[in-house]
Amino acid sequence: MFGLLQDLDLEPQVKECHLEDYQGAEARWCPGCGDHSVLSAVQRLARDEQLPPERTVVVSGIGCSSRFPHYMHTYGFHGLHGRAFPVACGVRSRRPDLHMFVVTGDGDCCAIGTAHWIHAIRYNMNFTVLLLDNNIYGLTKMQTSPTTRPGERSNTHPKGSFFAALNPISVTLGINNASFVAQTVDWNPPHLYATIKAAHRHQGTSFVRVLQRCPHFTAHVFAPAQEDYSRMLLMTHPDGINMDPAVTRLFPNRIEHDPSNLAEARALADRADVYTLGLFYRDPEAARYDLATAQGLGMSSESKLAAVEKALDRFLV
Amino acid sequence: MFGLLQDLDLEPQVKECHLEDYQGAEARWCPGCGDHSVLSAVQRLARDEQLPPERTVVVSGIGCSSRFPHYMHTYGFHGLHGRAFPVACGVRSRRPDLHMFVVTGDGDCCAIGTAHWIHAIRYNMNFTVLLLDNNIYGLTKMQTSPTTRPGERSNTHPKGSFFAALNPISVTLGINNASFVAQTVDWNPPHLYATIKAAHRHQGTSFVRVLQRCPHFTAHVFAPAQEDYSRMLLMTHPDGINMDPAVTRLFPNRIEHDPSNLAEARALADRADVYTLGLFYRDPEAARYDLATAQGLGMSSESKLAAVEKALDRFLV
Amino acid sequence: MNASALESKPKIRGNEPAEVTQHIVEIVSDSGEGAQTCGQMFGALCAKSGNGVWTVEIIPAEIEPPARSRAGASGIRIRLGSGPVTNAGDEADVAVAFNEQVLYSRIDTQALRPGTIVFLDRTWAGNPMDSIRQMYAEAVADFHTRGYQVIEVPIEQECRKHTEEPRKGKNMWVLGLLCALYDLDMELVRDDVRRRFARKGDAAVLKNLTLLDDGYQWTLANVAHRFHVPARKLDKPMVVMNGNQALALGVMAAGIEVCSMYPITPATSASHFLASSFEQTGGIVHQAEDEIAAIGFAIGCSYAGKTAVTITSGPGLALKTEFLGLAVAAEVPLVVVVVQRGGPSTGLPTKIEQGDLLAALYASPGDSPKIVIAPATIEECFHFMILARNLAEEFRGPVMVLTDANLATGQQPFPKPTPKQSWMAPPVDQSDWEKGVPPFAWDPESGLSIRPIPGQRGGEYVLTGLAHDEYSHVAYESSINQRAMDMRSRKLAVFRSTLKPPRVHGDAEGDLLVVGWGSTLGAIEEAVDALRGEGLRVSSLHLRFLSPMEPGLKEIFARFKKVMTVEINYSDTPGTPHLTPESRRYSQLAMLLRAQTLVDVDCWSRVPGSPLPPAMIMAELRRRLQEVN
Amino acid sequence: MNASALESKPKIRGNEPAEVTQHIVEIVSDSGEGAQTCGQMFGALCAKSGNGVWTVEIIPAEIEPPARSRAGASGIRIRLGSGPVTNAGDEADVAVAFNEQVLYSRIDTQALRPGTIVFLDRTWAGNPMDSIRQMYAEAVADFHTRGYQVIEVPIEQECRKHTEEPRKGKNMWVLGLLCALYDLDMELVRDDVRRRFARKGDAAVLKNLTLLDDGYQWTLANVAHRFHVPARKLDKPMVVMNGNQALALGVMAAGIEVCSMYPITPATSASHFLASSFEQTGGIVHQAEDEIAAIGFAIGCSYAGKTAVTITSGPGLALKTEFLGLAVAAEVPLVVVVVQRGGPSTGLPTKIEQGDLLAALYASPGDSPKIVIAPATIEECFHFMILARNLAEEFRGPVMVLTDANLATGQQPFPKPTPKQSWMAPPVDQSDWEKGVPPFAWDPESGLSIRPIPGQRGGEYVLTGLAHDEYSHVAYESSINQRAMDMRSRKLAVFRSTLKPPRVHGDAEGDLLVVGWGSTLGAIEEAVDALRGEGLRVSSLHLRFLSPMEPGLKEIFARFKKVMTVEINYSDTPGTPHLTPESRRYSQLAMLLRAQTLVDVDCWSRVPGSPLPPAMIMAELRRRLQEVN
Ligand SMILES: Cc1ncc(C[n+]2csc(CCOP(=O)(O)OP(=O)(O)O)c2C)c(N)n1
Ligand SMILES: Cc1ncc(C[n+]2csc(CCOP(=O)(O)OP(=O)(O)O)c2C)c(N)n1
Ligand code: SF4
Ligand code: SF4
Ligand SMILES: [Mg+2]
Ligand SMILES: [Mg+2]
Repeated sequence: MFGLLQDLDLEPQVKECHLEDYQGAEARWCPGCGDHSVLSAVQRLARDEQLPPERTVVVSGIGCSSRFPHYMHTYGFHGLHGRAFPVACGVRSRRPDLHMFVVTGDGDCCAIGTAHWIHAIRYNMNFTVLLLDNNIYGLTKMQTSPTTRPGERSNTHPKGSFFAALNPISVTLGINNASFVAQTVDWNPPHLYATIKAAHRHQGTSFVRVLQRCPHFTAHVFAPAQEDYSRMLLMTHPDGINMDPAVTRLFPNRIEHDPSNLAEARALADRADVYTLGLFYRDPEAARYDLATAQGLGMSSESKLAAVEKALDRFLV
Repeated sequence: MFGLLQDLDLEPQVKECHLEDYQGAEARWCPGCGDHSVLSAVQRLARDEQLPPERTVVVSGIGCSSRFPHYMHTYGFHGLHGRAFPVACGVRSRRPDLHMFVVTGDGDCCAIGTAHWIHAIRYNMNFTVLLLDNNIYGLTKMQTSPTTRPGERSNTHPKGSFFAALNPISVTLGINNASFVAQTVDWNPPHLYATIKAAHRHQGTSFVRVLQRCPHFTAHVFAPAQEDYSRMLLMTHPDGINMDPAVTRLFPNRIEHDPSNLAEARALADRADVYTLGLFYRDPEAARYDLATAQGLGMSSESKLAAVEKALDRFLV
Repeated sequence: MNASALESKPKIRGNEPAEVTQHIVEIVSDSGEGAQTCGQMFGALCAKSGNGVWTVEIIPAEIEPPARSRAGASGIRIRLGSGPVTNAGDEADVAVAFNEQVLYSRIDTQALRPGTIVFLDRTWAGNPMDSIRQMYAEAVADFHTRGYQVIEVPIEQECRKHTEEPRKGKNMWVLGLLCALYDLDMELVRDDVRRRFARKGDAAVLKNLTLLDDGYQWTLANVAHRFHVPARKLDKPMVVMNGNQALALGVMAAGIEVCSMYPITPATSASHFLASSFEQTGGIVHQAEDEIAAIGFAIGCSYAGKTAVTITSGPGLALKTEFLGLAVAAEVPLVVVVVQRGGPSTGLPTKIEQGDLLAALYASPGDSPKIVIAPATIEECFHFMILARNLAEEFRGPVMVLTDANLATGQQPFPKPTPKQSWMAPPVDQSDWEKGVPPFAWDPESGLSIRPIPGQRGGEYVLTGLAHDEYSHVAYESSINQRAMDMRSRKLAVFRSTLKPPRVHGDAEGDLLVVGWGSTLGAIEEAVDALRGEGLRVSSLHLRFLSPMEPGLKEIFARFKKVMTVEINYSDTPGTPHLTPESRRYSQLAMLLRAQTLVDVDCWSRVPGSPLPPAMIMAELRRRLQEVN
Repeated sequence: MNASALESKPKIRGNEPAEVTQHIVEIVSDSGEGAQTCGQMFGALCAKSGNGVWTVEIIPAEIEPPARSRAGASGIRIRLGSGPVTNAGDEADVAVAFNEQVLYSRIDTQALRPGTIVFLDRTWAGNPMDSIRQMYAEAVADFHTRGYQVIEVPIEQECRKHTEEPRKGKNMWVLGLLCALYDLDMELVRDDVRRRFARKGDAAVLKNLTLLDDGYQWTLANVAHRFHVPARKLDKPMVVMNGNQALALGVMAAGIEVCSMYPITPATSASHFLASSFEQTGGIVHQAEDEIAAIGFAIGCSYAGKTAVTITSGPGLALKTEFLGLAVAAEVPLVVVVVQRGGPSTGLPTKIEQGDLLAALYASPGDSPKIVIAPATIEECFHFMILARNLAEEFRGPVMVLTDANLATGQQPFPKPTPKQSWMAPPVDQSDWEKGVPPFAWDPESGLSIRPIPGQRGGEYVLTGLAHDEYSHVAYESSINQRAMDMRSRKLAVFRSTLKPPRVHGDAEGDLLVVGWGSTLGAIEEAVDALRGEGLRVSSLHLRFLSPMEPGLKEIFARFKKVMTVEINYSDTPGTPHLTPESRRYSQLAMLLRAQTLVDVDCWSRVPGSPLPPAMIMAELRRRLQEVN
């Protein structure tokens, strides 16, 4: 199919893949960094779904979180700060056959990458976005990020951040054609896994914000929620994120939320008193740009040649 | 105040300004272009509010709409495509004394300018934003813009735009710290004027989307609403946009909407059946970054000098 | 002379046409009056009958400028020749103006000369408004004093006989006028009109034919002038198009599947063409949210195996700088087209300049060696796209193609290319990746390597913009950095070793060698030929490859007393205040040549926003030649 | 030799210290063990006692690298001298390592030599884990074979006597060790410790003093080595800081009120400093959403009358390209600092390179003449900021200041500057604008003009990036474009005419002239001086002004048989495959000098990601000198 060397393309993928088959270089994040748990969740998912490593691509920007692809044994693109989305869209545009993940940080996505984030949501091309949000610029050593809470100190705002924190969920819910918007935390592996799995299964752009601990710079930010689950609100629904009821019961605060209810999703996203986890919104009907960009794939070079001839003829004098 | 030559600064502004005093070069937009009516609305407002031309600055990007500053006889900054916001924020940061307008287009603001738009809304610095939205790239001759309706033909999408149109209002309403969000049309001068006036009076970033006719490229888009007022829905409220009741009565569809009600604002913004006009949302309490950036203005150079000395002393061996 | 006067005279049909080897015609009108269509048709017809042709459009700055305004002039220039025509030439021999004001805009840009035959719609003379009648009268008088041969023509009156909306008909009538003036085969013309208006219905066809014939007849009856530009028989089928269409077709012929762009003048029309034609070859146009996303998207495609093209102009190039650096560092094949316009900054968006050469070479921080090529003709715009994709994949990196507004909008006939399989991109390799071969298996001799493509089993690697070793692993050890940079730079040396020294136009030695690049080829060679005709010892040389440069320049330069470049970009003019020979800022190519050859390469460059006419170049070269001798 | 052995010997206090004119000490530990604080204090103390000092930090690539890992080495190098010390020098004379693995990272980067005295914490020898004990033992053996003088020291054991968390105490103990080794005045040291830990309470002070003294006493008792680096009396008060702190203080001293930035290594620390200190001079730091917004914000400030500064590094510079072009075209005063790091692309984010010179000059499409200057010392980082704001306003345009990671992180004492009123920005002029004076009243001789500032009555104008006339009106007439470009370029010629020819270090004539720019000054001059000491005829010249360049270069070059640049950026190495003299890609300054002077300027440049040590430069210069003779 689509201009790949036919014979080889059809060859079946025989051997079964184990966790090690998805493990790349040794992860060099700080001990206790939430990125570690996201990495293992994705590796487990890849194993469970038996994603062929050679047909799996992880695209990222620049940041601690964006080192992610190096630690996967798949194809990866560790690109420019803020620019993971355009690259991912380009990869996807002519490669419907690949499994794709985009890993980005709160600075990478919500500051320098804002325009691409907003428009990627519109394009709704098929890949899973993991926004690893530690409320800080980690790699550059602790500067305020758009999601930093007001009053939080950083090296660029030693007296505390001035701004209201940008809420990536509510912004995303304001964009037409958003098709999958969820939030989870790195410190509850089952929910993390279940969310990423649902995101991967969804056809279109799945936007997952992972609240991620940065023990090195922002340990105090998420520690309370980690220690006291009553600081989190779990959204439950048959069409939402489904996991082991035992885990669900760990969350004292739960709310039934139908992911097709946009107004309620927005209200829940705005809740400042708790971290709301689960699936805010899903629209399976949202138009997928990658279906349009795939047009013409596999056209034989003979017919292309003929078409060029015809196009040229239109200019004959 | 703030390091201006004192004596001259305090000199009172004597002469009264007339419309002509705000008119710059002859406007070179197409006949019937909606930009003309926005221009005269702003000029009238400047006259009515007696804004000193030398203390008024209009900042724009690039596009037909962004030619706006050239046609005002005030200070102006006709900058780069998509970059009006950062420049405006910079101007405002140390000049609380100026009256400021930002004029941008749907491509300028919602495509290449997206990141700056989103963050300018967060910063909530004091100026009025006029998004002249003609649903098309005008100056470059008819390419799809983010607000182009799906199916609309353009030179880059001859078969019609693929995407769901981005809704600048609903996106803006998803941003924390938004403080004034309104929508009006170029073809109803009273409402246009009333909206811009309310925006100018508001302290903070007033985001006004003006549905703007482009007779040259998209005449058919807004013509129906212009001819049939029932295609518009007027939001009314004492805290909203107030104008002559006679004009209000021109709109058969009206709805009472309290601009402090965010959830309802979002629902109204999503209405696809009508163009909703008026004030969606206002939050006078939203934090204003320009109050923070003004810190230290007017410090005497003597005390600065002393401070530099002290700072250097910290490094004495 | 006054046409009404003429009419009284006995009809003056059939007097012998004056034979000319080349002629320049301009048609100017308010925008929306179709002067351009008229001119395109006329140009195409001349090309069909075997003439060399160059047409270039005259575009107003505004979208819908006020009628009868200078800045509003919209039109076209057609230059005809017996031989090939390579540029728009000097002043016009004939001008047709739909009103007197638009003609002034041409006068302002020195497009006319004493003696130019001016056909002016005299309908304005009878306009109800005094002011207009007066403006018209004054203008006519002025034109006479300027020495133009003014022929007042009742264009609109005549058209009214056949249509209620003459604004839409005048251009056909004028086409008739031109056909008579240059005695074209009317049957050819009628066929063309029939073809063009067929889908608009018979009524439309008929109306336009009538207007055409009326203009033709009127001219035969009332105009003494008659010209003939001898043509040579066409041995092969010819196509006529502008440079943007040519490069868009080149993209298709190269088997490229994705054009990722953001609109910007004067590059956009190439994407417009692709947007409507690309699907015929299975390609897509992606209009991104900005130029950064546009190149990022293209790089994504290339990484995934489909080398993509991104097309832009100066301000867009500025925004692609960072991603270009990544493409160099991570060796991603990519084709980047820059249709140059007037700079710096927003500059002159619709006008020509050759000001982005240094930016193309040096914009990205750090060392980023890349291939930069520049077509010099519209035909080359087509072929260089095929070359570009090939080089991008062969040398595993970005290839920049520099054209400009002159090539983008100029039209020229050239032999129809015959597309080949070999031009097309090969299918994406999805075979298993050879065990043990790293993703950057640099050949130490050439720096070349083959890249794994997602889908290739065993080729899994992580592309990165960080300094990396051949496994694409982040370099913690510094020597790796030197090695990787050596490898990337070496690719240019290798490519250069495959290039031939450029051909010298004229004698291989002499007093003066003129070096150019890009769209100035035609004008420079025309000027050089003219001077050589006078026996002056001047030659020229035109570079297509700017990074790396074609070899042998130093030896070639050594055979001339003086070497200079002619470019459409900025350089300090010697003798201006505070300027010392050492502090002079040279034009962009001159600077590069000086650094590379250490030859004292001089330059003459200007930034008028328009092509440099041959005569102007001639005058300057003559001055320099005097200096030499 | 083995410390435990020593202990048995009779105490060896008070033996005469060996006098040395300069010495290099390195302290390496796992990150978080405070080696840097220790080194900073030691360096400051030496500076206080009148020694020349250069300290540079050793920073791991990761935020929290694993303990006892090579890539995780965190530390500092301190070079002491009797005279001024201008660079980090060659191999270390003394190294203190908190574990053997981190020392290997220094060995990997050739920081040690046979004979280097290595103080190694021997606590690991008693570690419960066999593997660790074994690694330690193997390493010690290896160190001996490498010829280091290994002294095993019970650092941690000793510290345990006084604290439960030796990780936090070792560095004070080691400070004591160094004080003994270099017989510093312990009273000075104790005062410093007291001052530093005062706010942590008496207990903390006491603990650290104890650790300090213990380290001091232990060393006197057990280490035979004793060094003395003679110092000269300080005639004026000295400050010690790194280049980023210096330029941040320069920003404050220049009266700049706004620093608009986006975080990027290695530039960010300058903004960190401003973020905490700027309000003392009424300034603000704006952290923008990206680099484009950062420069846009700065340009907005400048337009409104407050010339702002934006600080970045390579990838950020790439994004500022378009706005830089606008600042040039619309003549907006602006200070742009680029703290260079390894490129291209993301490259080597924490490492030094001088690779952005050409990007600074040529990144913006079209012709964009701007002033580019480069401080060569940490002291100049301070003063050039004052110069930069002045030039930006005087010449009405952007001024770029290029520093690099070496200056940014290196620390050096220099005489404390005495801030002056005249350094400060004047208050914003808000007086009425003179009637009839256009916003760009270019003086034809100089291209200079004064800009109206919002608030000035009668000065209303619209700034635009489109080609414009002196009224800032959009140019529809092309000749205007040439004029405006002339005016902007002329400003550089005028500025250049105010510059003096650069000073030649060494004789004004000779066999070889070495040209450099930026942070390489110290190393180059040290190498040159050493060679001159051997009687070789070599001199050097260092450029601070890169656009326009300082005058008189051609004459200066003419007095040397050979001219070459030494730079930390990429150039092709002669003799590598496929390379011809003509196709060689020169280092960035060399390329500019060749174009400007037509002198065959050679170059030697490398991209190791670290400063070029004097010895390495010496070796290369010696090679070139042989070629000459
Ligand atoms: C163009 C550009 N600007 C700035 C940087 C420096 N930089 C690298 S990562 C980063 C931010 C990282 O924060 P985030 O995206 O939240 O990722 P985290 O490290 O927190 O996971 C910045 C500013 C860069 N590499 N490129
Ligand atoms: C960096 C850059 N990219 C592209 C352009 C070309 N350009 C000029 S205006 C414009 C879009 C105009 O559309 P819009 O913002 O909607 O304004 P309108 O003309 O419709 O009022 C574009 C793409 C440019 N000037 N600069
Ligand atoms: S700094 Fe924070 S985000 Fe970065 S690796 Fe360490 S813990 Fe993780
Ligand atoms: S093209 Fe459209 S937007 Fe532009 S001036 Fe004309 S009518 Fe207005
Ligand atoms: Mg982060
Ligand atoms: Mg628009």
